[in-house]
Amino acid sequence: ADIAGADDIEDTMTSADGTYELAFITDVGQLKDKSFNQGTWNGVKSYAAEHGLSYKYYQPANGDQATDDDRYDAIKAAVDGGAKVAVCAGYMQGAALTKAADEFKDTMFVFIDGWPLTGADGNIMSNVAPVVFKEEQCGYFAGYALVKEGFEKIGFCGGGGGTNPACCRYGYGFAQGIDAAAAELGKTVDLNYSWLYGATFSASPELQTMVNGWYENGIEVVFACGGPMFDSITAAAAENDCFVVGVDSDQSYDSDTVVTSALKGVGEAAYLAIAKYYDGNWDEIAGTGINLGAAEGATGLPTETWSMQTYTVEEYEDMLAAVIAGELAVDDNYENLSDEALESVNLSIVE
Amino acid sequence: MAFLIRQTLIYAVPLMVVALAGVFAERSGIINLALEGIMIFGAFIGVLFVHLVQKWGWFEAAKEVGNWGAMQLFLLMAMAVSAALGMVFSLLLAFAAINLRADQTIGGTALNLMAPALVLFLIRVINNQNTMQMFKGDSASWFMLKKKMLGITGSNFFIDTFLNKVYLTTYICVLVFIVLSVILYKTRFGLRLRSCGENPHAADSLGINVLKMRYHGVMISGALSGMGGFVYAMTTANCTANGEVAGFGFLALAVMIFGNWKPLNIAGAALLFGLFKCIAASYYSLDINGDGVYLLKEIGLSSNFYRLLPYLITLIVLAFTSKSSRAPKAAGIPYDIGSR
Amino acid sequence: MEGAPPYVIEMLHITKEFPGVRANDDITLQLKHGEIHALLGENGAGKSTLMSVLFGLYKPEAGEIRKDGKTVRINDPNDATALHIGMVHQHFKLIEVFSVLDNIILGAEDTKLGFLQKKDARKKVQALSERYGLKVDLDAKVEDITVGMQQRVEILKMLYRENEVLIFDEPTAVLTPQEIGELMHIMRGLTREGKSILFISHKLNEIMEVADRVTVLRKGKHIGTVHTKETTKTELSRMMVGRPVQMVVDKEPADAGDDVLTVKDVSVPSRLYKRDAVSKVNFSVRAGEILCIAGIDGNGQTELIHALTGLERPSCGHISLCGIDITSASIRQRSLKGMSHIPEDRHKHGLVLDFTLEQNLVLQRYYEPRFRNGIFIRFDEVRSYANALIRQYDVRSGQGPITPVRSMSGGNQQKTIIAREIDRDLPLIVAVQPTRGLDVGAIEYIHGQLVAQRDAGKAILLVSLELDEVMNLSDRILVMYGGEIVGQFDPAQVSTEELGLYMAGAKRQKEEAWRV
Amino acid sequence: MSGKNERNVLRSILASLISILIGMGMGSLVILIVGLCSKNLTLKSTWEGIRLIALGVFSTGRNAAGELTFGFNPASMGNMLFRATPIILTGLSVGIAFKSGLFNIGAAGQYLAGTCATLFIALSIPSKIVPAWLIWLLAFLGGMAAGALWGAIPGMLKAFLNINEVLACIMSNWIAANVVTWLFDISNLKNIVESTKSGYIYKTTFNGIATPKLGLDKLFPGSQVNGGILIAILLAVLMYILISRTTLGYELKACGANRYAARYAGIKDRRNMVLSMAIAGAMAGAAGSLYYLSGNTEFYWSTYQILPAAGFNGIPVALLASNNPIGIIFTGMFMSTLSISGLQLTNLTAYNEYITDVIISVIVYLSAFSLVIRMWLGGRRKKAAQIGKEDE
Ligand SMILES: Nc1ncnc2c1ncn2[C@@H]1O[C@H](COP(=O)(O)OP(=O)(O)OP(=O)(O)O)[C@@H](O)[C@H]1O
Ligand SMILES: Nc1ncnc2c1ncn2[C@@H]1O[C@H](COP(=O)(O)OP(=O)(O)OP(=O)(O)O)[C@@H](O)[C@H]1O
Ligand SMILES: [Mg+2]
Ligand SMILES: [Mg+2]
Repeated sequence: ADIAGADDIEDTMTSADGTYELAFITDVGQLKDKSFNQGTWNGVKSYAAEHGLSYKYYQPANGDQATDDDRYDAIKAAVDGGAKVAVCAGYMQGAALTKAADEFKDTMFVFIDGWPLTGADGNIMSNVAPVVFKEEQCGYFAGYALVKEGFEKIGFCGGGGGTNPACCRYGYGFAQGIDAAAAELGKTVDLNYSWLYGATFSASPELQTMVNGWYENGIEVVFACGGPMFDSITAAAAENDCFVVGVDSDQSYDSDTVVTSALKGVGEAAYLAIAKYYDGNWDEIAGTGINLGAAEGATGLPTETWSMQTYTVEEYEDMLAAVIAGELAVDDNYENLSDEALESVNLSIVE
Repeated sequence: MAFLIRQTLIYAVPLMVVALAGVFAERSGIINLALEGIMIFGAFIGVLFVHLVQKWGWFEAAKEVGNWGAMQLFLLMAMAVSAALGMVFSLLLAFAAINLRADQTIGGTALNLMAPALVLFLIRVINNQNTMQMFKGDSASWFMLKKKMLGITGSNFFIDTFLNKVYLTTYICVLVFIVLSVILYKTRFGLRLRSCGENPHAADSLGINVLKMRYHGVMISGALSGMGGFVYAMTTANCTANGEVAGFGFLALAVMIFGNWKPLNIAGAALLFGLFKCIAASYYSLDINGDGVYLLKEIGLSSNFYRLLPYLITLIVLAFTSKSSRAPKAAGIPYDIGSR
Repeated sequence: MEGAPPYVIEMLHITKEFPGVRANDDITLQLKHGEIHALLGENGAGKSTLMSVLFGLYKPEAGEIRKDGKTVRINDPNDATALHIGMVHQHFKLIEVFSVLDNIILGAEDTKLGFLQKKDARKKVQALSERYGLKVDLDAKVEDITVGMQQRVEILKMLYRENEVLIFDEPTAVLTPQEIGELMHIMRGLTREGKSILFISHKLNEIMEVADRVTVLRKGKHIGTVHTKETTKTELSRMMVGRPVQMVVDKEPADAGDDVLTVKDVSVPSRLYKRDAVSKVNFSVRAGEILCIAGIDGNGQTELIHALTGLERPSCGHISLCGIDITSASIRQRSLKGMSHIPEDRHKHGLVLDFTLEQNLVLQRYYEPRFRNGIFIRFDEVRSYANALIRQYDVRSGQGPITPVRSMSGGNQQKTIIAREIDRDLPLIVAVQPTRGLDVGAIEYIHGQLVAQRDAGKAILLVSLELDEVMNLSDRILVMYGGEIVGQFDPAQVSTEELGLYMAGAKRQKEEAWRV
Repeated sequence: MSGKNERNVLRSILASLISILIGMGMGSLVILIVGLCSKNLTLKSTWEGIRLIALGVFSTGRNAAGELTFGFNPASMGNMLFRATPIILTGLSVGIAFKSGLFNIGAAGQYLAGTCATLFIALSIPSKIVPAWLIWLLAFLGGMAAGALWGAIPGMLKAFLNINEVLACIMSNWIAANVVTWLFDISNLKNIVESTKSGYIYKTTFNGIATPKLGLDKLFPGSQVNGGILIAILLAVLMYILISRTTLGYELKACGANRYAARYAGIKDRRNMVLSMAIAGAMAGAAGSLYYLSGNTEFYWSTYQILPAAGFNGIPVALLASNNPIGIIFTGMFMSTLSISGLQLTNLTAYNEYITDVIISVIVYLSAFSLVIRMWLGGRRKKAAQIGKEDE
């Protein structure tokens, strides 16, 4: 599936009968965030385009202040609108999706960044296929690569206010990768670690000013880990001729400041899940869903587009192989993040 | 320090021009509560213009070869377009307030409601989401001036603060601000405009066309706030429009009153507000003395505190100055030719 | 002026109507070169309207205007200025926060590339001010200068525009006697320099003193034009009012009782200047008498009344009502203790224009037990009370008690206030200019009511700017000048001329002479 | 005798209806223009958009043939009532202040103050110890009190320091937004352990607190409606009685219509100004309180850069009703009907809900010169009125 090129598929389509088979629903994020939501959406669109299906995007009311009820209403609207498969992106869908999936048993739901949901009868619902990723892996790759590349002052700006598990895993993996590389090189790396101004994932002048201050004070590269926050961070980076690490999708197309991106195959996952339904293989992912990582090709770094000078593709591929083989395990329990645990990192948490 | 000044200017400049926009309207006798709405609209227009022009590829070649002069021209065009459309949008207020003698506060409120609604509706139709961005790249790499572009290699306080990592918009706005202030005080047009905001009956009896002057006042106000909106979006929000300007229009209103409707005071007030905005966002990494000591971080106050400070200070200052503060006397009162 | 046509301005058969009023009805007025021509008439006779027509502020329904014998069209003030016609309005048209110079040049600015050329203008104005003896401070703000100087600014505005025909709409109403004298002097100077002047007034003395000819208007109609040398004041006043004047109110001599209101050493700070508007005033009002405070507007009467009625705080002194100290009592307390107040500004203080007639009639007593039931207003009581007052005081309106007061005529609005205040039946009535702007019928009615209240034993404190009213109504007169009381008189033993001298500050009694 | 009054009311209603019609017309026009300009949108979908604007609350989705269907939709109807609750109350807030001559553009801040107090009370008092109904009551009253306090501040600034209330309200809005963020930031009510949210405060159901449904859920199954709407209507009626039947109402209106005359008549104009803003604030506080006490709504606490729309929606609601509390019940419901239409529009067509905000803003714009419209109506009726007068 050519998901990367899916940006050229129209976002709006009008079906002849006013119903739409494939539905996409976001939680609070923006559709065109150039990463998580857009990537997932591209997966949905690709499948629809290739198979001639109708598709529609439903945004819950109240924008980035949408509540469970708003999300439920959006899902219900999608079902009423004839959705056979509804892809719900974002872990905040949990409560709304639990209610909706229990009510609309004939619709299949793909829950990106989700977990198995229990219905009113106490059983795990089989019309929900949760998809999770091992974000700590790609975070680790990115952090490791940066230090090997020679960066010594690094920043991390995460979305979700520090409570979004996916972002937390990204951040924790990132810190571990930095620590590992720094230890190898025998140096200490500064890491500014912040959830500030990211609660809604949106870009904001405050965020731009803050990161600007970081760069001004010597930070060379910042991991923009939260959808539209990317815009504020690349703007600050471009101002200071500094660098950014993208998230979820390969964001090197969106800004020249991107050294690399921590990839997580959301589009591929959506495409895959929809395909399972139409190929009659839904049972394979029903209920329990899938946890995708490097082994499945769902996490990694885009080596064709990265702009590493020192760190080589071979080095990266060796590490990737080690992770796939299980020789290198990245801890995913982000509660363990602390300055003490990271020996070669000078961690300052900004709040 | 250089960072602090640059960043303060970034916040202060839109506040300054938009507060001046308020001055032009009120000095002509129309309270322009719609500054916020017009800013939102202007920001949208400017960003849309940049987006479309990029899409059409007009400046593609120039960008490829790094012709920064052409980029500045592009920026100026966007400023002009947002000013022009801001002016057009403000005609809605002018028509209601001047021709129909409507309640100006309510008319302004209507525009404040209308601008985000219209803008968000259109952005959603165009873009399928609630924000509109540049077609490609970011504002800094397209429009920001850096010293190496200007062929400057040295480094000193002046260069680092005023010639590096700056936007042309800042200087254009300062220039416009000065020119318009001079016009307000030193020209026939300015004298007549001010007379309409103070005593339209007197102006009328001296053969000054009050309605026309008020139209001019509101239109200048609309152009300035439209431009200010775009400058805000461009410099602080990476050239994105999303149906809001974080209350900058209302803050500009406060700046105007704070500055007692006088340009010089307004410039000062805008700088003060800009400083607080900047501190609130980046107090953690502000190296004020340039000695690597982050004073504000050491104090350890919550960023919430710095964020609400400008509003609180406005109220406190207003409480002390309300006696001596003087709005143009006729501002807000519809002028009825029949009543002369 | 040989060879020139005899008239610089001719207004022929001018008719101007407002909704419901024919303000000017076929009026003809001719102004000779170099003359001072007075326009005389009662309030509302149409004088200002006629001048506004000449100045292009109103378009007449019929009639013709000629300048130097040629028919001209004057559609707006610009046309008038182009014809060198200038006007000093009844209410000055000045921008208070502008400097004097800016005010003078506004609308006739000299510019280079749009920039003001104030240096040249300043020279020109200075020359004018010397030539005509108009002393002004060009850099002062208008809000900081005296009314007399403001008027000089208005005159300079006309001269700066090289106007030949100068219109003065009631220029003396706001001036002190000295300033009036100065103005007369200036006006004569202006005519000597070849200017022609139209001068509106309803004060006969001034007209006799300064004007060459007088045109008299009454109720919008042209009554006649006469030379001042060939007429008398009595004749003029007959023309003006339409019947022999001497509006004397029938009343018995007063039978004054105890002091109701006592004012001791009261001073009130001025809002505009850093001095006292009222300084150390002493007097008392007794039951069964009408005490009148006379004086030219702006001599502290307004501030004194505000202090007595509680709208402002005196800076020192004591006020007592029926023996109780009310110096720092609230307005409501004063009202409860026996003071009713007919305010000077009926639109600002006296009425809630957007309320109905009945709501306004209970404005001072809605809280009384009679009109409420717990926290609820008893609308039936309000209605029947309003109907009773309307009948008793003959208040006329479109829809009776539910008429919006805004839509009522000025006279009936004032009657509403009179009814409300008198019906409260309180020992003291403070009445400030109760007949301002009213026609003769309404004036007679209100005067009658006040005398009846006096006869019923009420104490009445009357403030009036009209000497006739003062002489007719009062039992005792106090004259206020410069914030002080400068004399006390018995109306039967003093002439208006004598009073005028005191009002103008030319004479002053020793305080012991009258202080009780 | 009261014919005149009835005519005035009729004229106000007619003027409002005309504003609404023009507003809807403008909305339809925008849809038409967008439809014609966009190659993705067919004329059919444009027509659907226009029909949904007018009848969205009765939309029942699409039938098998893909045609829009209309009928009684209990869920939409109930949600309409649910959404009407806060805007009726903020409408009252704005309307009461208008009656006393003040423009309360600070309803948003008062709403936040009410929200904050309510949530703190509802979530901090353990329902294991204190009965839930008592907590509910305390939270509701606490919300109103906080709103009243927040409203009284600009009232006092205006009364005693003569600071323009519009400006004071705007500042107090942003201060409220920041203070509320700060308070929740340091509180432990943040919605972390629920693990499906970030940046939200617990729903009040977390502590077992929710406004009773009072059977409305049976009437409108599938909707979020609860007893709050009845409380809002009750408060509107109380406000109507306060304004038009009591001495306090008389005083407030007098102060509003002519502050100087009120003072001349011994009415404490300053006290009334503060009181009126406090009452207005209490209404806005009640709006926030009832919205979040419904139990199923979550409050996004990091609100420092966004003010709640409900606060500003009160302005058109009040203006459209000429500040009449009873009228506000209906205009509030009309506004929420519009927002339901907007949702249907988003879900059923390629248009989005912001068009309804455009319509609302057009209506506000028109109400700025509603006097002109009313006069125009009056002009047309003058002849009839004159004939009527002769009869009297
Ligand atoms: N703009 C207006 N609209 C309606 N009626 C008006 C207007 N201006 C004046 N009038 C009416 O026209 C009549 C003449 O008014 P005008 O002002 O000319 O009187 P005046 O002689 O100048 O009186 P005064 O001595 O009080 O100044 C009055 O009945 C007045 O009510
Ligand atoms: N300056 C003005 N502007 C507008 N309308 C005016 C003006 N002056 C008077 N009117 C209107 O003209 C009408 C007549 O007013 P006026 O006060 O002259 O009544 P009146 O017949 O003299 O009654 P009264 O004897 O009670 O004073 C009223 O309807 C009033 O509203
Ligand atoms: Mg006059
Ligand atoms: Mg009259």
